[in-house]
Amino acid sequence: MIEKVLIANRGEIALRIMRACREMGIQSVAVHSTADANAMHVRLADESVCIGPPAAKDSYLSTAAILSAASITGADAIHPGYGFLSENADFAEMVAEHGIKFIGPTADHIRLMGDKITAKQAARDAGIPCVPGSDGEVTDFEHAKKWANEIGYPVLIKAAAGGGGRGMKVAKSEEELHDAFDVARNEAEASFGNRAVYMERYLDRPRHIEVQVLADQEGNVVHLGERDCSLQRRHQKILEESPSPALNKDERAQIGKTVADAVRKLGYQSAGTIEFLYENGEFFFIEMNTRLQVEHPVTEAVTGMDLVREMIRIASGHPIDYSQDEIRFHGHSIECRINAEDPFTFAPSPGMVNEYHAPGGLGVRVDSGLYSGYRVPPHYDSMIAKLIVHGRNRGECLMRLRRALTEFVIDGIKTTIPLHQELILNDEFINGAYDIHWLEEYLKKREASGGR
Amino acid sequence: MIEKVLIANRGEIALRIMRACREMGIQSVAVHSTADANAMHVRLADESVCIGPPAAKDSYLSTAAILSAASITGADAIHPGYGFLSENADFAEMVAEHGIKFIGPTADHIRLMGDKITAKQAARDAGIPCVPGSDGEVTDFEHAKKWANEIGYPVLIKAAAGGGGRGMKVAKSEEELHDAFDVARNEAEASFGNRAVYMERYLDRPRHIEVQVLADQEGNVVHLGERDCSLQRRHQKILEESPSPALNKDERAQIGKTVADAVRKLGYQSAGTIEFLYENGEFFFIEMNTRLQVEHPVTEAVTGMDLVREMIRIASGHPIDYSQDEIRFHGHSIECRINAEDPFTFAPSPGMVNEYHAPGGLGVRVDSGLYSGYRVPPHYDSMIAKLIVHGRNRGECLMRLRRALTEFVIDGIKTTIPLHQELILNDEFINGAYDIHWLEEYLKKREASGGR
Amino acid sequence: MAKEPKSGLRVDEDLIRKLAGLLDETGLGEIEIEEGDSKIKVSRGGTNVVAHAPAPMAAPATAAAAAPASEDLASHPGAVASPMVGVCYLSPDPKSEPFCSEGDTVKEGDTLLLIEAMKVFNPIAAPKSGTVKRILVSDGTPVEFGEPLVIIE
Amino acid sequence: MAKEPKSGLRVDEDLIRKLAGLLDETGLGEIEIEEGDSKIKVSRGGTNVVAHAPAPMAAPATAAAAAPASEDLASHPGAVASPMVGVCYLSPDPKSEPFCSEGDTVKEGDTLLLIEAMKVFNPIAAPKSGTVKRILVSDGTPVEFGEPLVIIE
Repeated sequence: MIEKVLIANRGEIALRIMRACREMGIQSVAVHSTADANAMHVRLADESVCIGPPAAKDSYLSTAAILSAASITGADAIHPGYGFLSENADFAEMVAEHGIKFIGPTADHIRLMGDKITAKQAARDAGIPCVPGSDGEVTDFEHAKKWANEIGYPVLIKAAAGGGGRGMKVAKSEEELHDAFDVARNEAEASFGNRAVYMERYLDRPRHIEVQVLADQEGNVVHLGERDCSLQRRHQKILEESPSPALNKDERAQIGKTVADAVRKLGYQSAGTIEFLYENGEFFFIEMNTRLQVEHPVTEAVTGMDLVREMIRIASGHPIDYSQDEIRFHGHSIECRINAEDPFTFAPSPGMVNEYHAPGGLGVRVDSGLYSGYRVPPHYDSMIAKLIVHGRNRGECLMRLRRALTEFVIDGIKTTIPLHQELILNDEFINGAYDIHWLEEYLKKREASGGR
Repeated sequence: MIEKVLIANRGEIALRIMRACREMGIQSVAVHSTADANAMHVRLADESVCIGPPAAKDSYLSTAAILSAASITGADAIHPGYGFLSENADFAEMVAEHGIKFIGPTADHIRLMGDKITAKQAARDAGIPCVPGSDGEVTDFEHAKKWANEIGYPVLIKAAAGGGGRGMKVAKSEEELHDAFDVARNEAEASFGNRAVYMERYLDRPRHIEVQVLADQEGNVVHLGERDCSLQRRHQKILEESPSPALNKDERAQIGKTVADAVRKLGYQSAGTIEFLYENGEFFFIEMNTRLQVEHPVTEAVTGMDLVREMIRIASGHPIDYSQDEIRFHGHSIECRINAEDPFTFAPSPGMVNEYHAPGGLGVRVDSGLYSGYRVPPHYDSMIAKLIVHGRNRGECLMRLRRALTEFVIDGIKTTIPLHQELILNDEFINGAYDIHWLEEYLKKREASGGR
Repeated sequence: MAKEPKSGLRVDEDLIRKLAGLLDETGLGEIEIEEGDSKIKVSRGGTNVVAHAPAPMAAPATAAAAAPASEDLASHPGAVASPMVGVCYLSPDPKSEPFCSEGDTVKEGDTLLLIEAMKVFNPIAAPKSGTVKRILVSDGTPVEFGEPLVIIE
Repeated sequence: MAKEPKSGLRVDEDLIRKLAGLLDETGLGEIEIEEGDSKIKVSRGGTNVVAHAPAPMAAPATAAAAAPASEDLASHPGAVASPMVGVCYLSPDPKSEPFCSEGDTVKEGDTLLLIEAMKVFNPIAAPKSGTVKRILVSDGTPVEFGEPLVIIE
């Protein structure tokens, strides 16, 4: 069994992991930069080691410093959290080479899923649905028609040499295909000097839905349902919920099974997430995250599982001793990411937290390293707290979230709490009628109307 | 439906009720004494009314002031919380007479259960097990023998005129009965000038186990399992858990059914609790609490129910629309009452809370009206916070509790946090091997050994 | 409402606010500026020290009844505070004249107004003789405990 | 109760109230204004003001390595701080003499000790010439980033 875990991260996730260690009777070692000497995870850990100056590359990203810290403290395992070194295959390999357990998947799986091309191939081979497309260049209209029928409309015609949206055309039906194909090829030639185009299904307004799995070293795999993370701004998730308002029970069970089977086929171990775009009842693979995710608490809320504990158990070699049937989903959960940012311009707002008061009561969880008098350093990610709310159904969850956001005090810096307070009063959000473009459009409209 | 609830209470329970109201979209009115003008429930309520000076009899116990406040704010319901007017049948009656809904049982049921004699009779008639005893005076040894066999050993022989433990004798077997009976009668005569004695079953080391029920206006009753509240000091509960470490699933279902059936027979409505002494597999009625209890959150944690919401729904006339079978029990929950007291002398410690930081993370709930800079007034009950922890089993729950207590900061006043930190490291507590005498003996031993 | 204070001192409120902002921004504990005869000093009282204002406060938790302006008057030495929660009436019945009006002279014990609570009309008597400077409540308004009703000087 | 004070001092209550309001508003601990002969200072002194010390802190979260006494020495002007996490060695190998001892004179660039990190032994050079006043670490002890190793004066 693992006896001492070095937590190679900072902020709320370091605290999250430390809490799981403490609850398992495992010693924890916090590593920190000089900027984080007063951080909560450092204060609460059993031991702490300063590993470098504020710049992440010299501290939280320094494999040498972290491995040295593990060595001098005698840690027998490292949990990488998310971000930083969590999906660095070389780091995972070095950790293993030092005889230390990496609390995550093998370096090979991290590497496989870290490369877009190999990841997609591996996912497809394992039975994960991907965006259908032409296998390579489409050279004439007859082939284009054939491919389009196979792929299904609407189709996107993309310049093989293109990027950034240029040379892309959408055809919604066979009538539109001819013109779209010609225009795309001409634009491709004009823009890139190369007529080559390929085709794939066009997703107009997809949702971002991801499936959480746990896999042990013996090939037991369970899925823990899905999370809907469609509320994004510049590809950053802002608010996540589970279950997705868009899926029913059968769809959930089906995509869950597909993913669990694929993960078993891949021989993957630890916690992992397969991200999909979802539109009109179909799922399309985006990528696999081979680590714990920021939004894991919504899954914990609806399943009652402790994902960090499970990761540690799996890394210790314990098998998953519960079946898929024993995992029950209860109620609804939403997480709000609270960033030290202006809630509408998103300008960073580090600095002194004069007053911190977290909401409490039934169904409310707060994961945060903040405390009154803490100074949010300017060197790192702006996420400073996560508010996770659980209710017996989505309506109750929304009402509870509204109540909890009212009680949350983070004084001295700007935070995104006002954004969340606004979002949860929005009818479209309340109805669950949103997709990955919704939030940016909402913010644009908001700005255009002079901040409502 | 109820639209505006006046909360006739203060402190954490006022905040608890206010949160439920807010989550149901119901307006809340806080009433407060001048000493509580800055209390959290006053700050967060939709409206607030100062109803009197600090002394509870002129504010929180003033029926006139509270009814006037309800009248001027147009509240259509009153939630009494616990303590204060919550079990005052006259108040419940007056509320009803003013055309305001009392969120609780009828005045008749409060009255019935508020009197020890009528309560016991009603409970017995409804099928609730009571401590077996002689029906009245036992006049000679032959009758004593007959009664003892019927009651079951050990038996307690009590002076009918007695009290405070004088004139009480225990007989563990028929051999001991003769002498004990004589001595008790002689002592009774000497002490009270009256030889009359009666007999009942003697409970040596019982646990305090109570069963929570919900009953609607249509006669639907469900039980929500039990709470073990054996950790008491001077009849004040200190820590409560659900389920009880002493009961198995069948015992739980059986006493639950007995209680639910009885409550149905009584025609009771709202939330209620039947308290028992429990020894050697048998339950013995103590009393029925016709109100929400301090320790209700442990039941909420294991059932996923919101008891305050249910009380409000029932008072609104909504039926209970779930069956007993649909109530599932998940994991284990423990509540620690945190009082503004010296943790070992229990001397009150009101005053300024310089710094308040509640624990967070998975499975942790805090109900408290504290905040940094709040001054705990000296006029009221010393309970200032409740820490409620949930885990998938008792072991996980204990570890989580230990972790959470480490994180809890209430600086400036003394609190009972250190007592809880000590208790949860005690082997007997960890093994669940405690009864209603255990805590006082523990504290006595602790004191004798000079505070460990 | 920035009236000139009675003393010779001028308080530049904006300057104080600006300096307070600078303290926040810079993390300083104290700023002191002296120029000729003028001097101003603001301080947080300590580096890591803050005043506890912003505990959770949902809506501006105004009392149901209390008029905002009357808040400051509660501490007025001539204020007559409501001894109970209720609804206040300025005359014995709708057709009668009010018990008193601003400017009236009253004797200790004179009824100033009524407060109805639980269907009972409670006369509120003048605690001292004097002139009714202000009547702070209007007919039929709800009042809470301690709320100033009338000022007698 | 606004009695005239016995001394010659006039108390401008409104000004004090205004400044008190400003204290609240701005979260300041103290405001002092001086102009000519007049001076006024208001302060919260303590009631609503606390230092932020007691955020959660489980065990005394000492670094695994740092000797408690050395904490204060980190800011010593002659302190040579560890540029990395690792294990410190005072001599090139167990049989050799230490690189330096307290009282030795060293030249800028002289090796003071080694820090082993990731199986690599990194020589730590004297940043300036001077006398080795103190060696704060012992052979084989772990050190963290920024920990003072040696004091050269």
